[in-house]
Parts: sequence; structure tokens; C-alpha cells
Amino acid sequence: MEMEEIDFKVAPESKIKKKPSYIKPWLGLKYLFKKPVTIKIPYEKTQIAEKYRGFHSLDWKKCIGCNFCGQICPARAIEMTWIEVDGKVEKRPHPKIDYGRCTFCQFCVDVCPTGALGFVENFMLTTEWKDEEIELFDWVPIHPDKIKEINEKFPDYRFPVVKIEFNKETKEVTYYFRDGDVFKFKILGYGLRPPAAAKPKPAKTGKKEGNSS
Amino acid sequence: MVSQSELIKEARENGMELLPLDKDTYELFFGPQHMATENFSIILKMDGHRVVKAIANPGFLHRGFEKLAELRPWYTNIALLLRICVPEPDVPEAIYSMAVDELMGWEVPERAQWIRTTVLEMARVSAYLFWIMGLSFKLGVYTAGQWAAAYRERLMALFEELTGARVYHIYTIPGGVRRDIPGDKWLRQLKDTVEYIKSKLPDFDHLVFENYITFKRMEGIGVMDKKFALAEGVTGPNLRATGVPYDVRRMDPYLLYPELDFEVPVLKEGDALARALIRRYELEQDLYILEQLLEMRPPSGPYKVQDPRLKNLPRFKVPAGDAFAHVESTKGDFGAYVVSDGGNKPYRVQIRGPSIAHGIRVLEQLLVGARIADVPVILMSLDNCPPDIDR
Amino acid sequence: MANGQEEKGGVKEMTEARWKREQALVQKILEKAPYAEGRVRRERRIEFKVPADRIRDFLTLLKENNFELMLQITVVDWLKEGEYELVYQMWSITHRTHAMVKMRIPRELDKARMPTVKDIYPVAETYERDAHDFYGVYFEGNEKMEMPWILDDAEQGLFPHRKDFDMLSYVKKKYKILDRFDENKDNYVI
Amino acid sequence: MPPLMTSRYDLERFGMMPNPAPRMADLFLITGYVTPKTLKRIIITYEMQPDPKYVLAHGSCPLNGGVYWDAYNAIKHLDRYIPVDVVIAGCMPRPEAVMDGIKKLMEMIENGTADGWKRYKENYEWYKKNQDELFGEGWREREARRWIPWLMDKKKKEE
Repeated sequence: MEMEEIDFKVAPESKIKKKPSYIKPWLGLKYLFKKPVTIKIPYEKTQIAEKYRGFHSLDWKKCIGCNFCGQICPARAIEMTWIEVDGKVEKRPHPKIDYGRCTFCQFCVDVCPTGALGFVENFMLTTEWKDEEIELFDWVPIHPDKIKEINEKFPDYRFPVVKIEFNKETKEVTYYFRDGDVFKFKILGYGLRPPAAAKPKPAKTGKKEGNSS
Repeated sequence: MVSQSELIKEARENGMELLPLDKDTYELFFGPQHMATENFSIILKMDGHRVVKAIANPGFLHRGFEKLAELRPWYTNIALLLRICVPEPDVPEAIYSMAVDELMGWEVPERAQWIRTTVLEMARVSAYLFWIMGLSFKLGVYTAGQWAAAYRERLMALFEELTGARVYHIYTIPGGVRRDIPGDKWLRQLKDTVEYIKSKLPDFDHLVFENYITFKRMEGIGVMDKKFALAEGVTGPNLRATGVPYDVRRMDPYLLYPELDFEVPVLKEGDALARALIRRYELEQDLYILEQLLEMRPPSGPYKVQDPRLKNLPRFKVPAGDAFAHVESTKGDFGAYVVSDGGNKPYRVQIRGPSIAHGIRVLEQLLVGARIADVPVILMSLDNCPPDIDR
Repeated sequence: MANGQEEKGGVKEMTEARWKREQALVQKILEKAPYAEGRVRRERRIEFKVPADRIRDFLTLLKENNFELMLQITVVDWLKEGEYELVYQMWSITHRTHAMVKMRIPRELDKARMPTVKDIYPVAETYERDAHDFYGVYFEGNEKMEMPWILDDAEQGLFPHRKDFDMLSYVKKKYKILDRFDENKDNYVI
Repeated sequence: MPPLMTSRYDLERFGMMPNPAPRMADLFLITGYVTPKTLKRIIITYEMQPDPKYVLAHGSCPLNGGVYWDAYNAIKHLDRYIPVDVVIAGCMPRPEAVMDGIKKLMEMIENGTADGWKRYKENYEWYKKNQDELFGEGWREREARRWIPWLMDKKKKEE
């Protein structure tokens, strides 16, 4: 077929083609005398970029419970949660984030109108697949200052909470932080409307029902 | 499990005519667990060590992106669609964004265009390094593969700095990009990395592309001619290896490519070696393009469109219409067709991966007559990306 | 499509001269195919509308006019109109132009039938299998129509990409998950 | 995950190597979302592995569906079909996180808490019931027969 006139550069064949050689492959041997590129984890640490999109942080005072984050989330990982701390009900619902769903796109952070939702560069969360350990994957994020404080003590980019206890009957949640602090609050209900007006919903997750052991 | 003899017996009872036993054919299920196929399965009918018939069996990675995209708001789809192609996730981001830009009638700011071009070229370099890794593992030159993977990590670190993620960047969005360039330090680092990878290219040549063994393994296998390639919808380096100078960057220019200077490599042989050499030369050209981009410096200005409609992202609406956008990826012509009915979600998104043409009919025909040891090499020389077949 | 295109009208006058090439190409093809409608969308993008039964003639004509590559067959399910829109996306290396060939067929499963074009563009076989698997368009003459393609046994025959396939309730039933599936549109856009 | 296996992060320092043959493998990495079609192969491959065997799930997708929570073709809770020992958060997880998961698994093996393979034997009926519910009874046989018409019958036509 006839091609339209070619008005761009086409590389000549001589530049692309190579000549086979028996000897040249041996030149690779020079790498025997070079330093390896391997990062010796766990003895060495990798540098994580400053704004690495890791776990979330939430300033509970700034959060106005607008549910923009819940709406933009591609995985529907965010659920607005009504919380009671020390007997005081928070005026607005706060996002509860499920890391079993989260894709770390942080669109939720982009759309947050007050800047309450943010992210830190922590990325490591490893658990056994057991009911009580998998609780860790579903949390209401904590204040960024608290995470920073923990990060200074343990600079290994791990999840700031070691254990989350969720009492199914009283709906009481207990965070056990890595530095030994304990934080308790109570989940009153889910959704945008306050739980007193809306009907109380059944237990939230299906993943616990499916477990065998 | 049923045994082979039972199956054959049953097939005979159902009136199927089987090949006579003395012809010595057998079936080989190649993949999906085998690393060479990358979650893709080929059913081979073998005669001794020659392939008599091949059937491609895709679908192990199908998640129904096109359906999922219809259920999510316009912006959110970026976080989803980039998972179509793991080695270069920026390409689906870019085509989807370009199609939406066209629908919105947006003129993307110059700075955003510069960043998008740079990101696409970085993705091309990292995808080619990934491909060199795969090829050299399949050829048995493990050393070169280890190098390629290590050099790719440098680009990954740069991506991390720029976008905030290592692999799935979620960076190019309709109307521009998500973040600004971190600063001059990042540009310097990119320059260093480009120079570093460029200085390492001769080493790859020595071990892989000028190696006598490579020539022996790849010369004359998987041969396509021009007519066959065009009829089968082959694009990208695979088509250029048959003598057609088709490059989307030149023939349907987008972003900053009209201003950039690079050569389009074309060879006439159309065998696995020609495809490999074309890719090798394109890697060099991509590094050259990155150098030019760095010389141009990013133009000042905003990095995304300023539009009042962007205030409420979840309810952001796109005017009704349809648009097609495509870019040149390392695999070939990667296109997106986006239809909007004026709502806050796309009406239809179709992603056209190049591998859907390469991976099914072309592969089935190229494999016939090949030896079993050549199958991974042919597969790798076509540079298939199974997720973009399955979507 | 009108909206997005007209808004860009400011640039249109400047590029009018360059669009002449595309105009001429559309004219040339339409002369030989009086049954079709055609227009230029923008630079390097043209569009044709043909009746579904003339598709084979039209694609033969396009192939003669140097449209070498078939990029994709897209099916768009217009539920309200009760129609499938088939878009054959063609690329011409010679003219450097992308052409969409659009046609409408009824979306009832027994009526959604098309003649195959695999003898004109062999690669169409793959695209036709794809369209059949997800939308149930049957391409007569393509003997690989019944061959297993991407979908697993469970979804075969359900044609999951059709607009009236209720994915959420299907997923609930199939995988037995109950959490966060409330359909309250106040809470979730998705 | 290629960066993990190659020189930068080098998994071989831990004495681990990728192995294409399941009969010689101890650890099964599920590197992301699982589709039903793949799950069939995963189950068959998992059953091929000799005891003791361990499963490590990458990212959020096997745990809870991830971004494919509403996809008709992605498994939501992998634990219903095969036992999983360790889960790592991330989409996709960084190589460091995967290494951390492997280290955790090593600790668990030493403690004797990594008992997924025992659970699979003890609760085989339950797992099998879930698998059959998803794929329908006799899916193994159907899978084995799936390609026969296309391999045999076609041949006749061509010749």
C-alpha cells in the first residue's frame, strides 16, 4: 500500500541493528567488582518519599462529617460513624476507613473541604487472618500529631496501633497504641443521620461471619 | 480428577475423531500459574516438541472494568482504570483523561502537558526496563534481568517522590495532574537517573542484544509480514518490526510530542529479534526525549485546569458526547473510547489494549511450528500484557 | 457530542484549512456509499453512520480506501432507546485518520445479530467474541462464537455488561457479602 | 512481585526462591485480586503443595474485595475458599511490606501458630462447601473437559 509521505524521522537500519558477538557478553564480568544494589532489609531502611500516600490521619475537631470522602471513594471503604468519647457524643460523624477496601488513592484527602482528613507516610500493616487481628484493618483515623509522635519513637513506618478491640455488644472500641497509650470510644451508629433518629443497624461487617476457626 | 484415558474414551463416545495415537500428539496446558505467561494461559497441542496448534485462553484477570467504570464518578475512575496495565499504569490514566478533556472542551495548561509527557515517557522507560527483565529471564541471561529491575527501582523512587505511590500512581487526572513537581531537586534527580540508565545501556547490549545466544534463540522465530500484521491489527513496536513506520506519537500527535525530536525505528524482518531490537532502540530514544524535556524546563503556570465545575468532585458532570483518545504505549496503540450521557458517571468506557490483538490470534498463529522452548521467547517478544486483554 | 465540540468553536476557524483533508476523505468515501452518512468530528477524527445490514460493504470500501487497522468493536447499550450502538473503530495509517463507523441494532438478545467481518479484517474475530461474551451480540459466520472467552461458566449467558444487569444484587447473591451494601443514595454516589 | 525477587530487595537473602512447580513449594503468594477462574487454579495448586504449606495474601483485594468490592468477577473473602495465614495491607503493597509479612510468617511458623494447612484439613467439608457453592458441584471435572471439543473437533475440520 502507499503510505502518505513520511514527514518524521525514521531511524536508519544501521543504527538499530546489532552484530552478534561471542566476546562481549563476558564484559558483564566487570560487575563482579562492583557494590551490590541490594537494600539489606531489615538491617537497612529504605527512604520513603515525603508525601507517600500511606494511612490516613484525621483531625476530629476539624471534621464536619460532610461525607465527601465517602462519596468519592472508589472502593466505598469509608463509612460515616457516630462516635461517643468519654460519654460525650461527637457533633458530627467521622469517617471510618476499611483498609481491606482502601486503594490508597487519597481522593478523599483531595476533596476534604476543611483539611481534616490527611495522610501520613506509614504503609506497613501485617496481620494474621484472624477475627481479632483483622479488626486492625477497620479504624477511625487518629490525629496526625499522635501518629507523628509515635513515628518519632518507632521510625519503621508501621501502623501506629498494635491492637484494636471491638466489643460487639457494647460497641466499644479500644485502640492500643504502639507507645502503650490506650484510647477508648464508643460507636453509636453509622450513616449520615444521627443514630437516635435512624433505626439502629445490625452488626456492620460480614467478614467475621465467614471465618472458620 | 478424571484421567486422560477416561477423557479420551468419553470423547470417542461422543463421536469426536481423535488423532491416531502414533502421531504422538499431546496437550500441554501452559499457564496460568507459569511465570513466563504472566497469568495467561495457552493450550498447546504438541507433536514431540513442536507446537501443532495453540489456543489462547484469556480471562484469568478479568474484573469487568468497563462495567465498574459505569458505576463510579468521573474522577474516581482514574483510581480504577490504571489497574488495567501494571507495567505502565500511566497510560490508561492518560488516555482516559485526554478523552474527558476533549469532552469537556478543556485546554490543558502547558505545565500539566509537560508533566504528563514526562510521566508518560518515564512510564515507557520503566516498562521497557521491565520488558528487558522479562526477556532476559526467558532467554536465561539472568544477570541482565537483575540489572534492569534494579535500574527500574530508581525510576520508581522518582515516581514515588512525584506522585506519592510506587506502582499505581493515580496522578494524571482530567484537566491536568494531581500534584505539582516537588521542586528543582526532583528535576536534577531525574536528569541523573536518565544519564545513569543511559550509561548502562551498553551493558544491556553486551549481555542481551549483542549476545550470540540471543541471535541464535530469536532470529527467524515468530515471523510476521506486513500484510499479516496489518490485517491482524498489530500495532506498536511489533508493527514497526515488519516495516510500517506507525507511531501514534507522530501520526496522531498529542501533548508535547510535535515539539520533540526523536526517531521512529523501523525494521523489515518481522521476527522476534527485530521486535527486540526495535524496543531496545526505542528505550534509547525515550531517554533522549526525557533529556529534551528536561532541557525545555517545565513551563510556569497552573498544573491543572481552573474550572468552577470542579468544586464538587463527586457530582462533577461531563457534557454528553463521545470521544476517542489514544497514545503510544510500549505495547502498542492504547486507546480509550468514552461515552457520556451528561451524568456524573461515564455511560460507557471502552479501553482498547494493544494486547487484545497481539495476544490472541497473532500468538495462536505465530506459535504453530515453534519449539516448546521458543514459546516463552515469542510471548515475550510480542510483549503481551494479559490484564489489558481481560480488562 | 455537539456540546463539547461547539464549545471549542473558537479554534475551529483556525483549523478549518487543515480539516480540508478530512472533508475530502469523507466526500470520497460517501460518493461510493450513498447509504451512509458521514462527518468530520475534528482534526484526524471522522465518523460515519451506516445501516447495520450494509456494514460488510462499507468496511470493504474502507479497506479499499486504506483504512488498514481495526482498533476495536465497541458496543454501547442504550437502554432507553432499546438499541445497541456498535462502533467499529478504524485507523488509517495512510491518511492518519481515525474513523468511527456507527450503527444501531435492536438490543433484544434474539434480534441482536450482525454479519461477521472477519474475512475483511481477520482481527475482528477476537473483537466479535468479546462483544458476544459481554453483550450478547451474535455475529453470524464467526465459528468461534461459542468458544469460551473471558467469562467463566457462571456468568456465561448473563451478558454482564448490559445496562440492565444488576451487578450489586448479583454480587450479594454470589459472594454472600452483606456489609456496606446499603443502597442509600444520600450516603454513596457509587 | 518482580522487584521483590530481583536484586534491589532480593528475597533470596531469606532463603526463598520463586519456584514454578507447586509440588516443591512451601509458600503460596496470592499477589492481588482473585477471580473465580483463577481461584479454581489456586485451589488445585494449593492442594498440590505438600504439607506444611503457607499462604500469604498481598494487598486488600483478597481480604475484602478492595476496589473490586462490587465486581461480579472478583473474590471478596479469600478465607472462605482456602486458609490464609498472613495478610498485608496496601494496594499494591511495597516490597518492604511484603518482606515484613514474610518475616511475620517465619515467626508464626516458629511459634506454631501458622496452622492454615491444618485448618484446611480439619474444616475441609466447610471449605469444599463454599467452593462448590461458588462454582457448582463437579467443577473440577467440568474444568478438565472444558477445552476438549476445541482441541479435538476442530482438528477434524481443518484436515
